[in-house]
Amino acid sequence: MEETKFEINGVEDFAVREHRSLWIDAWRRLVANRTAMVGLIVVVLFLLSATFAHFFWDYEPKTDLDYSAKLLPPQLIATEEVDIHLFGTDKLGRDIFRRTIHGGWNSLRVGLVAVSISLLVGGILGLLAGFFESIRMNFWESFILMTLLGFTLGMLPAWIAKQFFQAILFALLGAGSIIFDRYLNGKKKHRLYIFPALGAMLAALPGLMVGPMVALVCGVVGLLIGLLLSKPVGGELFSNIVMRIMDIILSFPSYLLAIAIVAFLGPGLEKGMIAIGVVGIPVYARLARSAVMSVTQKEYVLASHAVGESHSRMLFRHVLPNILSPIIVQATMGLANAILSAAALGFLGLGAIPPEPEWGAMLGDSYKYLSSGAWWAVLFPGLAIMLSVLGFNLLGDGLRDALDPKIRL
Amino acid sequence: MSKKTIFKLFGLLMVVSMLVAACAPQTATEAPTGEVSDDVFIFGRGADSVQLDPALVTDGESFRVTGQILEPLYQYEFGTTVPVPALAEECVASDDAKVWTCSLRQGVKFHDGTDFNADAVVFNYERWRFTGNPYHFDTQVFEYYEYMWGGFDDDSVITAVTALDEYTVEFTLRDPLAPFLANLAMDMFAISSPAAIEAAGVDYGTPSVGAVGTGPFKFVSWQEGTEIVVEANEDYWGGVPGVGQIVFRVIPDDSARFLALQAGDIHGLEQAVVEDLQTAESSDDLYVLTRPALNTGYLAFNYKIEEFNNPLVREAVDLALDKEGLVANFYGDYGEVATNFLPPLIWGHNEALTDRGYDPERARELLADAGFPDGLSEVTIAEDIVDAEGNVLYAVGDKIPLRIYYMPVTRFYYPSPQEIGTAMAANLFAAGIEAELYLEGDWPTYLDGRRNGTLVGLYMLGWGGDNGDPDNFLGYFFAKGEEPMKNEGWYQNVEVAQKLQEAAITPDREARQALYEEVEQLLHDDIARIWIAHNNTPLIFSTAVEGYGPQPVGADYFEFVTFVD
Amino acid sequence: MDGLIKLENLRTRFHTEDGIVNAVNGVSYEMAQGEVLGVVGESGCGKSVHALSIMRLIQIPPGEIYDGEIWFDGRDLLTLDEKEIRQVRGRDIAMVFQDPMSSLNPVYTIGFQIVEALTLHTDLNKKAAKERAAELLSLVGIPEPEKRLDNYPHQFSGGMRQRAMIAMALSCEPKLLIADEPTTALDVTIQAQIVDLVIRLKEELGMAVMWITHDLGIVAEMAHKINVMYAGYIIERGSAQDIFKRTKHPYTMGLLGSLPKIDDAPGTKLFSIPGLPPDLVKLPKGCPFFARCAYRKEQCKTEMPPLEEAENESHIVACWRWREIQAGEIQ
Amino acid sequence: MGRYILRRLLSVIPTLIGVTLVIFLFQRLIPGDPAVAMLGERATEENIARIREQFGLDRPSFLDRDALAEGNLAGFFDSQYSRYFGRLMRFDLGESIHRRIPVAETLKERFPATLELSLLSMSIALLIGIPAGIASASKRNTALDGVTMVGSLIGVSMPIFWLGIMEIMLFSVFLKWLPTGGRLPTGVEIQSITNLLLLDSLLTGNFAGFVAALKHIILPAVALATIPAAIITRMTRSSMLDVLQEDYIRTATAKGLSLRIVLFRHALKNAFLPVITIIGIQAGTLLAGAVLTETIFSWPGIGKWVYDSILGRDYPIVQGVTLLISIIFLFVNLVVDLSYAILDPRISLE
Amino acid sequence: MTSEKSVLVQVRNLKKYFPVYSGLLFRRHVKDVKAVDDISFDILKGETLGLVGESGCGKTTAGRTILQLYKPTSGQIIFDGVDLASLQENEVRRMRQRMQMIFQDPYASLNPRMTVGSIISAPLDVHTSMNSAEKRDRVQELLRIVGLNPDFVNRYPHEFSGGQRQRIGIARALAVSPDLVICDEPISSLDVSIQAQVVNLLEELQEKLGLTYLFIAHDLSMVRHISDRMVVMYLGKVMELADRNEIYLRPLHPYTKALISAVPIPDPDKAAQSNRIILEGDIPSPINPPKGCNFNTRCPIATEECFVVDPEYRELAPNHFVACHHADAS
Repeated sequence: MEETKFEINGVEDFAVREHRSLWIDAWRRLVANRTAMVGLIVVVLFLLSATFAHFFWDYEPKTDLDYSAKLLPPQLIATEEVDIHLFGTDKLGRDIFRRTIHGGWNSLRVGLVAVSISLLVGGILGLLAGFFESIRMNFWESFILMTLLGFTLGMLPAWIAKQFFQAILFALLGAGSIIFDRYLNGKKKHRLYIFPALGAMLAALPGLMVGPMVALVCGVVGLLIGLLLSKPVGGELFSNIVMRIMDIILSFPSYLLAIAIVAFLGPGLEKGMIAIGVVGIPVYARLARSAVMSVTQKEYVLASHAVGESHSRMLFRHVLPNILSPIIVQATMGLANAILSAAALGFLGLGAIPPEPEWGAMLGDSYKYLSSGAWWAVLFPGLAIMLSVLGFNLLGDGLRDALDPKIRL
Repeated sequence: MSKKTIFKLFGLLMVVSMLVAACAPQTATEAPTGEVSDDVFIFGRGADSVQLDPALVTDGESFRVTGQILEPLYQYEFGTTVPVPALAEECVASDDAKVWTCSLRQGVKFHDGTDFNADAVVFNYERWRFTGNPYHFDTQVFEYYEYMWGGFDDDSVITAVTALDEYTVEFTLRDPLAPFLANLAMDMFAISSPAAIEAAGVDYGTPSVGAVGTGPFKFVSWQEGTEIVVEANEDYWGGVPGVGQIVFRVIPDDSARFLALQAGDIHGLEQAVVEDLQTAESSDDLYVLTRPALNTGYLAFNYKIEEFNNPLVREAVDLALDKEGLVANFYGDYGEVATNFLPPLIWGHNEALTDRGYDPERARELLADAGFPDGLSEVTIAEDIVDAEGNVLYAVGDKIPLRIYYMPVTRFYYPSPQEIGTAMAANLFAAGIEAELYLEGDWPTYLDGRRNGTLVGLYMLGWGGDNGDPDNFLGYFFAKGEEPMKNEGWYQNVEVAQKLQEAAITPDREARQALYEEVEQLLHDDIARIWIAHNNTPLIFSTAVEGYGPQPVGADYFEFVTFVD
Repeated sequence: MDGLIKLENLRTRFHTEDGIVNAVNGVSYEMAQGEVLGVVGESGCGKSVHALSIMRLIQIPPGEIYDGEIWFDGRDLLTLDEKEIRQVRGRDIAMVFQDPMSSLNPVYTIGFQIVEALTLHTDLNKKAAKERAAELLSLVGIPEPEKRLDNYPHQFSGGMRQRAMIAMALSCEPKLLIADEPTTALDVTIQAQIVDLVIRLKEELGMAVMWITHDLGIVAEMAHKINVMYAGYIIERGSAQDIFKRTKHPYTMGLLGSLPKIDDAPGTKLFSIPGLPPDLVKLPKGCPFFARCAYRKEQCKTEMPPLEEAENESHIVACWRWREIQAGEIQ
Repeated sequence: MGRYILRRLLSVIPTLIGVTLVIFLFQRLIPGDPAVAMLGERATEENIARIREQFGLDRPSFLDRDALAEGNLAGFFDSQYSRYFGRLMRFDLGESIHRRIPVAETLKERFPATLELSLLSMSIALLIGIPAGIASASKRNTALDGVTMVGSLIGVSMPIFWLGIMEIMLFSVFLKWLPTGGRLPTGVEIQSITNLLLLDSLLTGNFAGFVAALKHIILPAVALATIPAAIITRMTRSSMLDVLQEDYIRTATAKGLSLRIVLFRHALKNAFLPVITIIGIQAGTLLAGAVLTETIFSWPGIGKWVYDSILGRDYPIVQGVTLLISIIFLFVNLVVDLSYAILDPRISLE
Repeated sequence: MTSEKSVLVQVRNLKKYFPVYSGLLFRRHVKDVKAVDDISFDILKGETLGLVGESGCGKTTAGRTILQLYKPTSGQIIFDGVDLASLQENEVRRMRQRMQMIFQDPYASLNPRMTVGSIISAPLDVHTSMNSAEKRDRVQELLRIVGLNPDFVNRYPHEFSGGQRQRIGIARALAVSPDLVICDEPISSLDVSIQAQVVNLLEELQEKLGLTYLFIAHDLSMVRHISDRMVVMYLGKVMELADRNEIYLRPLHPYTKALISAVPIPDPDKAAQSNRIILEGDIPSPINPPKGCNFNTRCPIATEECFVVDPEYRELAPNHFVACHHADAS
């Protein structure tokens, strides 16, 4: 690099377009999009009102009870007997306006947390699956990934069984499989014999102590698992397994799965978040996987490979930033969906524990007073759900147009 | 294979499926009319029947229908809990009260045309009692038989049922049983046609078969989850019923049911929210009837919590609850504040007892006296609480937040448990008892928790009577004895148990009544639980119909319903 | 040769977020019947847009043909209503596009797509149309045409697809065939086949051909007339001899100079035009080539030079200084 | 083609086994005893034990380690899961714990109700969504487009349980035009052929029955159709817009075809491909949405039933219905793939 | 002249097959796409070796395989005495310092989310231990070298035109001063006037930095202009290799002849007299290449032998290699 400095051809000192990053570009397009701005304003209003109410507007739902003010229609002017109730009151005489605003804190929180769960778990699984499927890993990379994965997967049974060493066991399993895989790498034939044989032996031995039939059955099972393992670990096998699991989750009707999860975890806001989050995992897993696979097909990833960049650099500098925009769009839309699902769970009585206000639960509680004319108790929480969901949908739509300029002309 | 072939295949598939559909057995009835006959009474209810073989079920919605189709030997008098003869003309006890001889009503026929006689009664009782009986199927649980008569086979209190002649049956008991007639009158001991059971086998009582009895209505059809249709039995011994058909229609949601009534889709319903009741009362098209209360909603203590063993704390809780307010707001005019476990309708109810009243200030003082001047928000576990698998959920000395569990489902005694729970918690909060509302899963989980004693705190529950006998209330909970009751918060009161055991075998009604009143007094003094309310369940009807008779216990009388012209 | 189509001051622009893109800025020329016109220029010079404007295939909005006249068959195409222009499209003027892969509808058979055009503009019945379609396929050199009619586009190779496109365009024997970079997406050997085919068909059917391309080589061998376009203007127009041998415009010179010559010695530098074409949103007031021109002077910056005759009447050029350059007065 | 279908069906099997496993896992994990759920407040230990035994609930979920220790191999594998799986192999879905009625029988009765509702909803969604999407795309950036887009966005954002309530308020209570719920008014009989009432009444020429059934189904169907209709509208529009950018649309226009033919012949068939996928996904969503809709409209379908069964721990029902829904979902996916292949000649089925 | 130069890269019997899988339940390896099927040639130090062929002939795959972006199915690539195929992955990565690549599509080969500065400094991050100031200096210098304003470091690729982006790509390839640069159709997506700019730039850089190029393109005349020697590929195989003038003036292979004659000449006089050879038909699929000589389906002079025997790749004249049975005859 000691060559002299020289100039060739004269420096071109103009660029075609003015200087701004794609993100700024997208932001400008978003701002220019009127409906998206409406969505953004709605979303921000809801978020702000909920946050401010939570931190600065005292409300103690536990003591909120006033039989004398029950089921009052909206009251815009205070009189001797009644306070102002913008949205009326419910059966326990609680101000619906107040509860709607405070309920926003809970409802929006459910949406946010649920989407975060789906996004984190689904996104990471999809990312790994896509990465495994499209890029040749080296030993350490797959070692670390499989160990982490084993640990993550192990956490679930560990948490259920309250035996945390299982997580470590799984992690070791992941790491071990990679080491063994590595050891047999290039010895395709060995791999084909060793794994099934080992599986059959390992499974059959303890079975022998019980009886020959058990040993036989265990041996066959071990053989099958061994055959499965005799395919290279990592790579497509991993991706296949993950995607199959996602298929299974997807083939359950979403509400039923959420209800089942809530039934398992017990009711409550946090449990609802988990349930909705889990149900949403496959969406993000699939999205992330396909996004990774399409990005890794791009020439600039090949270029980074040619430059000699490592996989982790590739992941963080090329893949992640470029799969972000579809994921952002999906997450925004997903938020809308999560709020709707949370409201549905709340409506069925599986959401927030009373007296905590939550829109779906408020709707579910007050719905039975509709026939006696208390329309306000149903209208306002319902409107809150619809408007906030609409806001996120509008915003998501706008983001899609802004981040993916293909559609625009 | 080319695309065209695929299209052809699809076409073929369509044609074949149409043919199959066309050749399928045509199950339904004659050419439909398309009009609602004005002789059909449609009753809206919250849930479908489980089974129409009454011996197999425990739910009121099953009995509501079986009560129209089948009859027991005795039944409860219209509007009361007094047993009166039905299929039996009279049952007479022997002096030692161990043998009952019943003479049966003559000339009664089952809907399938077979005769009702002593053999039919014997057939039914033997079927229920003997687990080896060919019609006592393995998959069937004759739960109430076991519960009311002490068990099956040799455990049964009834040691023999014999036909003395065609219309006389003799029941032989191992021990005297005070509520024998009341038990006899229960809907689950209604007599089914032996021929029908023999024909249908294990399917007897299912939607495809229905039930065959002697009652005022005959089974017509059952669309699961939707409706059950019965039609008038023109040959009924008690006279021809007032309407040609009854449809029991399932509308699970309270307010949807009321809307359906308002829209004229149904003629009557049971269970509605208080506000709808007010609407109904003020409406010209609707009127409200009430079912006399045979239920009690209560708040129970888990006695494995140290603080609850302190009577001062229990009293403070009692005083902190605004029961009048709760009842006024959630039960309307139909509920009453409970002072006894036994509803006033049942003899044994102790008139002398009164509610301690609503006094949050006094509650605070009591709490302070009990050593909680700053209120109570945290409680201490006094004994290990163990779940069904033996895992220790809470160990001695654990401090946990004070909880108040509310029920996840609506019951007669708690018409809107979540809101009532919320209100109770607010009441307690106002008196310095900071109880967190808590939901232990859904109903099965809740009941599991109750059964295993793992509801750690205060919890809502209640009881509805089966046969109008006080033993059915008090005996079930407090008679078991000397050891603490796991399934009711580990409460233990030996004195109460002894009195109840005595009452159960005392033939003399007066003596029994005295014992029960004493028991109520003891429970009141001990504040074993906090009785909240009895609910006179409201039923709403269209003014187009009249004559419905709500029963405090057992199935309602539908045969007196008629249309108003 | 009689006049076939005459463009007068055609102007097309697009409204985009970045501003108004002036794609075609006053194009005027005339084409004779049976003539082969080559339109050359780099990407973004307006050569495709002006062709699409003739067919009125510009999407409106964002596009807009805001000035000019296109005289064809005694009518101004720009004044025709939608129904009338549809009569012209496909029947009188047909077009072949750059990417044969995406220009054929993937879900219909080749036969269907040709027959569709035939039945629309002729009174052939379906059967006759199908026979005619097979004839057309064999005309463009597709073997086993009857069988191929039932194929879908994806079952054809790239060259075959372009042949099918040409067959479709020729189905109604148009008077003018506009070929918009028809060989850009193809390999050289296939390109040779297609060029050969079109020249042969032109002779057989006697139609005029407008061949739009960026490849100067192709027009050199087939075109009667060549339009050189830059930034939406025609900057030079003439016969192949005029353009290649008697080049007048500095841009055309530059283009020719940047092509490698067969007899270059090793290490010979190519001539290169510095800089980039101008931004069509912020088109300069004067000559669009001003910024890159080696011969520019003050006048070029402020005034757009008119097209004027150079040497012979068919050779026109838009440059203030072509005479001086010609005379070698300036370097 | 036949081989493709066969292989697709085979490849579904592992997923289905996974589904049964997951259902079982939940059964093990969800607290609450079916026996207690059934017996309610009166549950006694003896009765609970008996019911548990009768339904095999006393068996371990998957494998019996105790039996293994005793050397009882049959006992080792005799678990709830193996029994369930064995029954499944014999096409036996078991019996409801609470009602003691074969699940298959109830399913036969209830599933057509949900199917009819879903089919009608999907038809409504398609009838609204596709034309609206096409119109909106072809008149891009006009008032029509704006109204359609806002409408579809509101549709997507609609809590359907709330919409259902509002519908009942308006049409049943206030206007009294339509019934509040149920499937058929009492007294109206429709000869049962397929158990899809609308179809049956038409097949038997029972016009009055048809009208009655239609009146009942229309409100829930509209509520259920809202979200799919909105999604299909949006998908059709964006897919149409994509396709309208394609070169072959320009080719078609250059041929001189009219806008109508270009839109409906050339654009629509291509634009329909992504819409089909969405329709497939929506079919699953419909079944899920049925839980809420059926609750509000007292619709005697499987949605409400399975919800109650989860809460009542009636495992055989939950297993049966979930399996059925999963099979339908996978089947719909297969149909989607097949129709994809039929519409798009580029895709070959090997 | 070429013989004086020493060999930098030896490609020997290089094969790259892409497996094609099928099956729903189990993926089966059913066939191969024989993208590169047994090619051999040398790249000399300091020369430009042109690699031409039509689309699908495997030229891009060959370039990428030489750079170890694809793992070769078989064969050797000996770079400066080291067999690349035998190296471990991290060793290959280290070798990348000495061989770099310029990509075809200047739009797709630059990450749209990264600034020009970080794109160009990526190889520096990997291969050098420069601190950020040094890197910045080096990036600015590189920008100047390729003729871009050094102040553009913080701009994004989409702000540049195609030609400018290609310069960015070149700067990235030059960042670590490689010995070998594989230019994978660097100009084919550019306009004519811009092509000349880039070609000139590449030539100047070669002169000044002593680079060795493998210049892959389908544009025969441009390859001829820039290369010292040329390789003609068809369907995964090398048809002919010779000095650039030799191959242009005395092509031996019928495919080379057809290819050269197919190139349109921008001169109406020459165009009129040229005797164009128009090849029939299309290029066969590399999944099922024809038996015998790959070119037999389109060859105007194919004989029976060509349909049976794969012609040997031989040195017919000094430094002129050809794979044709009838090469002498013509």
